[in-house]
Amino acid sequence: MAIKKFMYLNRRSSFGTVYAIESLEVVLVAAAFDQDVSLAFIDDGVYQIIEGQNTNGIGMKNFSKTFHALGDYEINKLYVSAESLEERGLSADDLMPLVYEDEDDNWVEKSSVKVVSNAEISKIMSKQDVCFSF
Amino acid sequence: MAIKKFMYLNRRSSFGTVYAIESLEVVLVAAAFDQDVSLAFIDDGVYQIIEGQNTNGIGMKNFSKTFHALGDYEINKLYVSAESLEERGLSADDLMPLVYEDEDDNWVEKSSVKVVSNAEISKIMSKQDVCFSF
Amino acid sequence: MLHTVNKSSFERNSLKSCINTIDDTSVILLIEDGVISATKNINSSMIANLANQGRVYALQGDVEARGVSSKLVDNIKLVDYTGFVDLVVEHGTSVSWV
Amino acid sequence: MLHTVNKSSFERNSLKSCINTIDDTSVILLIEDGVISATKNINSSMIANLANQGRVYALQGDVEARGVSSKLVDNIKLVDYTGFVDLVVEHGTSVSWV
Amino acid sequence: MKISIQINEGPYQHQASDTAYQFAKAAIERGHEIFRVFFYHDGVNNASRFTIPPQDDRNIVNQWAELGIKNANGEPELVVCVAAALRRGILDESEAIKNGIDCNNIHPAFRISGLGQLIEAGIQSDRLVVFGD
Amino acid sequence: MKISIQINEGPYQHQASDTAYQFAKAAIERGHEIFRVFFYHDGVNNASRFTIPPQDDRNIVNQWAELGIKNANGEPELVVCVAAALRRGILDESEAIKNGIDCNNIHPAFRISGLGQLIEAGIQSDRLVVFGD
Repeated sequence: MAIKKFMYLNRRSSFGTVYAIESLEVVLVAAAFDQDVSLAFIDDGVYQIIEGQNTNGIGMKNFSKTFHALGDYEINKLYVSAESLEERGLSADDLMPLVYEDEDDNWVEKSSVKVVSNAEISKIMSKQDVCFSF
Repeated sequence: MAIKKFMYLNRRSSFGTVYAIESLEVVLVAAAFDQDVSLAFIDDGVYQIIEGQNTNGIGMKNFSKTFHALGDYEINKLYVSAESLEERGLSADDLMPLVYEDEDDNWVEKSSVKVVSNAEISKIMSKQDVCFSF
Repeated sequence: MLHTVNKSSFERNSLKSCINTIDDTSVILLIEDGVISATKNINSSMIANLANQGRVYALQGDVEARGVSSKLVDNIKLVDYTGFVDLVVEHGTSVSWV
Repeated sequence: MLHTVNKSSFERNSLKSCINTIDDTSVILLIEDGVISATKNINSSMIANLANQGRVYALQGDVEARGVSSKLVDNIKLVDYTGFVDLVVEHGTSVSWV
Repeated sequence: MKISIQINEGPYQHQASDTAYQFAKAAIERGHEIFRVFFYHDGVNNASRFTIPPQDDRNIVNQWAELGIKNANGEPELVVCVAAALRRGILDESEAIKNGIDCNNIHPAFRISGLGQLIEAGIQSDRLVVFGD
Repeated sequence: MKISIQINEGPYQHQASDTAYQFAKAAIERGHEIFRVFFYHDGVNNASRFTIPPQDDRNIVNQWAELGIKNANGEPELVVCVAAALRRGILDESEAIKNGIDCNNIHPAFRISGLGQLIEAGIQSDRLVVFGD
């Protein structure tokens, strides 16, 4: 079966709505299907992977740690909008250090997070076969 | 029982979500309770009472006519944000001619719709006992 | 690509984000409350240029439901649900800016 | 009055509408995704002045959940759910900008 | 003080019900009375006894039920709007029978009633707070 | 063409399910195949056989059912995500029994399955269109 390119478009933060966690659940299932998977974080979606989330005060599950598992499933293309970060007073340093081990490069640990311009996200999006939005 | 002042705050248009129709259902029920009722239409809520809605193409119920019934229930304070209309390229002429018969003035037919500034809505809001948002 | 936007540009940022991200060959279809963005209003400049290029569609049933048929920005193309299907077929991958 | 806003100023227009409409004695409580508007960002000027007047509160649990505790606009007052209840009791009629 | 609550969204999809629950719990602990919680729009879905969340997640329906919000007659004051409930498939025994459905799905800590209960909550309470999308 | 649809919102609260239904109907009339409709998030609530809308309103659940979207084996291709469904109280007979609940509420034109069905729809279809809030 031909490999298709799947993009997951994340535009909302994590706890105000269920979309973020249920999107992540799809991504984890998608890993089993050996397709080409990219995640895009734009708008308030960038808050999904901000470092230091703590849900003790709201009685909800803190699933942010699950993003660390993506690298083990070879999901390592997480594109974050530079403009979205900047508008929100955030920088790449505010994001969780999500990594993967590159099997083509002696299992060197590399960052899965790529901060890119909206123009670059546009180019990446143009190459997708399927775009899931939540 | 003391009469309370109830405001219904309508900020969304009619068919994209259920809030508008289910808000109107509350208002009609409220009429039976002899309280002081005001409706505020701001933001996209102004589209709820725009003239000429036609839902034939989307398979949903056109409940806009129900607004005409409000006058019969002595619900005749419909405040519409002038700023919200203007931003949307709309004027008072685009709204449905919603009227009531004034029992204190020889049953003269008067308009229920008052286009007012946000500052005036603010003053009216400040006097409310209860504000329902949908 | 086909990009659908289903919310008003007054209520949400989805149209703005869509426009910031699409490439030069993409088209936009405004549906549901998204058709409010097809009307002449203070946000119209967001789509006027794309509309002039013939790249903005709006779902006719939603336009009529909201009573704004006579208030549209120039060169918006109206489609029915069959036209929506045809756009999906013609333009490859669909992206929903929900 | 107490005005609650539960959405980010980036995603929706509810904070803007709230600020356009409230009177001089009202206070604002940011909850849920509304706390994103309590952070230093390009929209901060919307609330900076009200915050300096001591009229902007944010729900601490929501701030911590979103990892933005260290990024707040000056003079935002943090409250827990008990503080939320106290604000409702003290400030009379509540308006939710949902 | 007497406080009532209106909830416009269902469980899990939006934080509204979670926030309202934390608010109600804090109000009770603070010595206030929750006169009524009125579930409207998709809020009616908070009353389904069929919900089975993952084991490591909160059970929103049970959380509400455990608050035990009742009136002096012992009737639940977690009130679900009947019209909104029927539209969305939340039924008590009487509505199920009336509509020829073999089963109900309302949690016994909730009761179905009319929109008048929301207006009444506004009249009877010192405060009414709305939680929505 | 093979087209699949993902629906993220429940009936009535948002227009998403209405629009998706009109789209699916038009696609079928146009000679395309709806490979699968996947109901996710609150979208699972579209599958409740308990919904009773007012008589003058559309019945969204029945509209979907009447489209009769099935695969070559005659199984429904209106597929409801199991995890999202359990969280929100949409149960088929097997899930009801497994969780000790006396009754199910899924409409027989729908079936419950895993998230893999959504990925598979993306792989097998020429197009996938998402409808949400």
